[in-house]
Amino acid sequence: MKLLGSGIFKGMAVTLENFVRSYFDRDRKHHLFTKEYAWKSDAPADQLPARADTTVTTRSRNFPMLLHDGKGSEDPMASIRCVACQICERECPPQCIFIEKEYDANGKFVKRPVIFDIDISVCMSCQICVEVCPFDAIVMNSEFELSNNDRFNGLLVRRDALLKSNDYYHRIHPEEAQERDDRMAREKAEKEAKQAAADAAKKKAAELAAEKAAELAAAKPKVDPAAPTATPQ
Amino acid sequence: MIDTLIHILALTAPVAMIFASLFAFTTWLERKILARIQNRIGPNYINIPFTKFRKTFGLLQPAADGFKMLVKEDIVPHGADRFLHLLAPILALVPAMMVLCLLPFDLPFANESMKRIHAAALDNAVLLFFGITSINTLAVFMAGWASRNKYSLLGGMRAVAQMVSYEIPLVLSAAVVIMAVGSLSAQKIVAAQSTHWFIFTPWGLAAFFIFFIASLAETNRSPFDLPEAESEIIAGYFTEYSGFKFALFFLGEYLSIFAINGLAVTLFFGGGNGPWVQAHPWLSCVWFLAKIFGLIFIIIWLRGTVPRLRVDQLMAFAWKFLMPLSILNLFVAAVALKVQQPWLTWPLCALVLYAAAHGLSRLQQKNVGPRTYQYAE
Amino acid sequence: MTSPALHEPVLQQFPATRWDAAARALIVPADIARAVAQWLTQPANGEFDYCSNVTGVDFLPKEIKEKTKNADGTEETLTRTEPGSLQVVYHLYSMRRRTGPLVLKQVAPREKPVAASLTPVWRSCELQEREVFDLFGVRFEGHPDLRRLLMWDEFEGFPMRRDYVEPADYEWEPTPHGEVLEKHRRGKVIS
Amino acid sequence: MSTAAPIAAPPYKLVRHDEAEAGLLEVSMGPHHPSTHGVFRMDVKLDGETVVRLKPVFGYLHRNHEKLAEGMSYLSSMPFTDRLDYFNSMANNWAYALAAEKLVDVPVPERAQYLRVIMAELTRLVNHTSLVGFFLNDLGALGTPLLYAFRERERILDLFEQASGARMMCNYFRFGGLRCDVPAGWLDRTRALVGGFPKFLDEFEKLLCENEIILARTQHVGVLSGAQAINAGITGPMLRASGVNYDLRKVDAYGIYDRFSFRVPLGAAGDCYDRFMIRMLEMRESLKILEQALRDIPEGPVMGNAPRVFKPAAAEVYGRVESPKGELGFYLIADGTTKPYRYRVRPPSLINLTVLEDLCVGHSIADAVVILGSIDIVLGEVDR
Amino acid sequence: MIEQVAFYILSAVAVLGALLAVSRRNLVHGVFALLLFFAALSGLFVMLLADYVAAVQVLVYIGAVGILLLFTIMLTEHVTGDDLRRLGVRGWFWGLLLAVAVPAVLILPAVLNEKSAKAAPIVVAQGNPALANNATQANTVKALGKVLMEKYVVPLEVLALLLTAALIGAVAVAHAPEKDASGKDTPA
Repeated sequence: MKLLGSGIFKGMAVTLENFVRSYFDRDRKHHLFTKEYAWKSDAPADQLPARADTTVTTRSRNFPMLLHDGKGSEDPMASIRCVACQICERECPPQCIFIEKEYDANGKFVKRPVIFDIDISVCMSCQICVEVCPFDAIVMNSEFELSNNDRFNGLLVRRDALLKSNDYYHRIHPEEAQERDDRMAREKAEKEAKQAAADAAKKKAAELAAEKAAELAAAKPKVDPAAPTATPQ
Repeated sequence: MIDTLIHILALTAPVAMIFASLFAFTTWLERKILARIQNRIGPNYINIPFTKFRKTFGLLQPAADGFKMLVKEDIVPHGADRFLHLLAPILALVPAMMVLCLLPFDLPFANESMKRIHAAALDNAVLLFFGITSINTLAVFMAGWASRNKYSLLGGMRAVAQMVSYEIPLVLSAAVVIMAVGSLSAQKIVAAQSTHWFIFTPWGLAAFFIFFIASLAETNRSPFDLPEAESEIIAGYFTEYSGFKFALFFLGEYLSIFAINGLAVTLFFGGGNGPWVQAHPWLSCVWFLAKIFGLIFIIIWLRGTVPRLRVDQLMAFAWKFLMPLSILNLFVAAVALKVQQPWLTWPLCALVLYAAAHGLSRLQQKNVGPRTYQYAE
Repeated sequence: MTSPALHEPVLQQFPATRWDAAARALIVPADIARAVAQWLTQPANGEFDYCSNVTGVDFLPKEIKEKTKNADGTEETLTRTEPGSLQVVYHLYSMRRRTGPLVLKQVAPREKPVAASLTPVWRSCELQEREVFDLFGVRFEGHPDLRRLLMWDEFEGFPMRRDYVEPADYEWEPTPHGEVLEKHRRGKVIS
Repeated sequence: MSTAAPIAAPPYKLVRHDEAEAGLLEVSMGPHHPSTHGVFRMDVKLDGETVVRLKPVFGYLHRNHEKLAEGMSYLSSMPFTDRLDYFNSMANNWAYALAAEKLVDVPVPERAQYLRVIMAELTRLVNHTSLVGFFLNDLGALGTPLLYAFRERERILDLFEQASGARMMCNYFRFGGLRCDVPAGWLDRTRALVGGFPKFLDEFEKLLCENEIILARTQHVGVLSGAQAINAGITGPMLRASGVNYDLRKVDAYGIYDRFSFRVPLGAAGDCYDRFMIRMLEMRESLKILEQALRDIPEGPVMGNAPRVFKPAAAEVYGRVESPKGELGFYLIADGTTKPYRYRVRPPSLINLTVLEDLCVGHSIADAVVILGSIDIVLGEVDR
Repeated sequence: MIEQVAFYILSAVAVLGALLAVSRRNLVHGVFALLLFFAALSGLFVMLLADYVAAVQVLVYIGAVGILLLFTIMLTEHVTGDDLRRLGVRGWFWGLLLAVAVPAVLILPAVLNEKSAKAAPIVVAQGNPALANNATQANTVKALGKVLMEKYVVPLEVLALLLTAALIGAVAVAHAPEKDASGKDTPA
């Protein structure tokens, strides 16, 4: 003989409990859950908005950015990592990247992009370009206040706007940046090691050849008449 | 003659102003309470132009909404019946305003002649109250018909059917109190409740229960907000209204909520009397409003919890549950008033009413109940 | 994938069907397709009560160059064009016996493609066959309500065919992306 | 399990659609209707309030995802799978990765298998909580259950963001493993969430499951029999609500689902209430799987040694996964190049809509909205 | 003085409402004009200090009868009246005759009988205090209740029956004839 309407009263008890406890949930963990908007004006310049823990985490990706290794002061183009190999342009699913190579005075390809545009009205921040880039030149930024009122040119981000310094990358995605730098350092070390090994091998081969040549030169005056039959080892 | 006119004006103008400003406050209250029920904050930011000042606890939100409604374009659909489309919101608002003056809401600064006029007006207040609120049904139908839109026609027909069928339990449950007091005048009803309020008698409690549910249906609130069921027929009868006509509909709805809850307070919660009222009579105003806001909190609380009924269930609930219960309550109250020993009548009434309520609800939903589920590995 | 036992009984019962080993699918001619389907749903032979997936596949006509050694020993390349085809692929499962997919294929010519609709046997094919008709143009005989599913009814052409050319009035907005797209178009074929 | 009745006559009656309809009210619950869960239109013919005929209209969100995929490499169409059923991007990724891994058998490391199960079950929680919230919203409970559900969903989306970088469009699975490992402390946060979830489910059930109005509105509405469901290709919770025991996690036991012990709830009546309750009970089962997975997840690499350029040999493959909405299948035909020759997605939401008209005819328009809500469609997957 | 002005306004509104109710082609407009007439009538009752009857007039006529009229209109088919042909003007002679006869029957006795013609308006005009105080507010309801329940019980019940019969008849006449499967009109 269940009391009439007891289901509704039980439901109302739940909502009343939520209503009352929302006034006592100081650290807003459960009963008052809204995270207030992290106003950019509150955050210090060139820094993630102050309340980074709420809206933007250390791995959140919004739109791509190009990296350069230079310090803040000098011309970023000097140390840009991108070599305009156009792999990311081909692999980008929504086809929103456009690159034009830079050629110096007499037409030789300088390993740098003259134009590197990303149309952020088309880009869906899917991060495929970061994966396929062999030179770690492009990574994901987590800047989210990008809206502007010019639909045509405002949303086409040019190369200079995309360029960011590596230590800005360390600031927004610390462990990812660290991991990437370690990997690059490791690869460079391996390459040098390989290079060194190759130099050593070449040097050794050169010495060997020089030695053999010297030996050959020394042996030749003795058996001059029988020389034609000797075949070089 | 002229001074009576002035006195009438002095009586009605403050009531209208108080309740109109309370309307703004209630919209804010409703959004804040609903927000807190749903674990969120509710309106709290209003960017006041030219100042950096932002956090205002949302108190300016009703002002912002009102301004937005004023500025918004007022679209009338092509084939709509222009005159009726304009008349409907006015007809929704005017009865609600008129009815507010019938509440026994004695203003502190009233002098003798104003009190006499107020008493005269309140003579058969309850009957006038129901007479005038029935015009609201007309306005809803006019809105539904005039906007020449399938959804609003559906909403209009639903609203008319609902209001007509819930008026009967409303009137019958009020009749119980009128029978107990023996007069239609709000003044006498409030006076009769000076010692104990009617809510504390079993038949009074049952009458209040029926009155409250029927008043929810009358003002299209919470479980009965079928005419404006946004998930089925978008916004029901006021789909095609925008701009200030839409705001008028909302003002009309909130004022009718104040009015019908004001009547509930006079009938069951003893109008203006409460502790310390003899000491300073101006407190009766405060008590009256406090009780109304108590009921409004319950309405908002219900709105945040309970889903909506279907049209046929709504009709079945009115005709097969509320009306028989209110007629039975009439008889039980008559018996209880005849036999004066409270210790005998109260348990008996409570038992009879509860048994009838449970029987009727069992009768309606035979094979509906929570189920158990079996699992497969 | 298809356990070998599933398709053997069908081959014996319906000699007209043949087994395409490469794609591990059963090629069924259109005229007996519904009979095969009805037969397959019987509890005695496999009880495939659930048709999970209906797909259209478009194969363009291919030129195959074959090096044939004719009589006097000289090499001679013979170019034979294999006719293209529109295939409708059905993946059948049995929910009661939980047995794996049996893949049924109806091969139809590219010019006037016609296939037998299996909706009267499995209702799940209804919307999917409408989609194959909409995007590939295969007419299904016996389908209760053959209309375009995704495109609007006045749309001409069948977008998923490999030789489909976008109409000129394909409305795109002249966003900067538009310029980017145009430059790409000049440079390389996007297709 | 209800025995599938031998299907002699066609299991549904051929309805001629042009019988005399003079007095009927033709309403188009059009693409901008608040309760169609996206751009989905229903041409409804009403006799008073009861539905006489209901024709769904699709195609408003059709982007021809399959033609796009034929023009791009295998990896490039992975982010587009997030946008199929945008509530469960992880489940879509897994279905595509599973199918692609059948083309080129790449061994998936243990830790990646465990993380895949964890992500899939978290997505199932997200989908079922959101569905119950939207379902109650259609019934008219103004947002309260929806916002309680969204509170839990927010926590899970934060976990996704910390792991994959994006809340909804995760693009986290790769052929042969996952793109990157979860950050430190992520597993403890997940254990905390899974620990706190039953308390939320109890509160939800206390709020909803005995509510008389919900019982009256959803029981015996839109009844679907087991045989009709199987024949119409219905899969997922909607099928199990009609009493058919068919859950791909048990049938195919893909990934490492065979290592976890969990049960499959089955409904009896197959009406809207059963579909709603089955999803509530499935959430509890997912919690069990999550506890076991979080308990014994090993350390180790997350990405197998997949080839740098994914270029499978010519083959035909059909991989399917138990996504929260039903059987999500990928049919891939590879022709030896880096681009798939044919890329087909089996959309569970679209096929579950086959029976929409059969369920709605005879009910009122308010019930049609409730039935559509109980079927749980997402238009990204319906229109592809 | 105020009573006279109010009386003229109210009666003007009543006449306007009645005229509109008759002349409008759109049935819905007609019903709403009728309701305006009822409202003006209830205003006149208030003028006569019969506030109970005024309240009942609003409640019953506008609240219930008006709505029922609208319901019955909803069941008829040609409502907006813009597709109706002009209803022939053949019967104008009998219409004119009736229009003259009915007011004559109503007004003539009052005009011929001098005494009562003079007395009635004055009583209303002066707002006779005698009438005001002896009919104290409280017992108009009680008096009406007693009279209704004792003297006039039978006519009350008969009237109720008549009203329901009228409504059912209206629905039966206006209901669209059922169309059978082949589309022919079957007799309703």
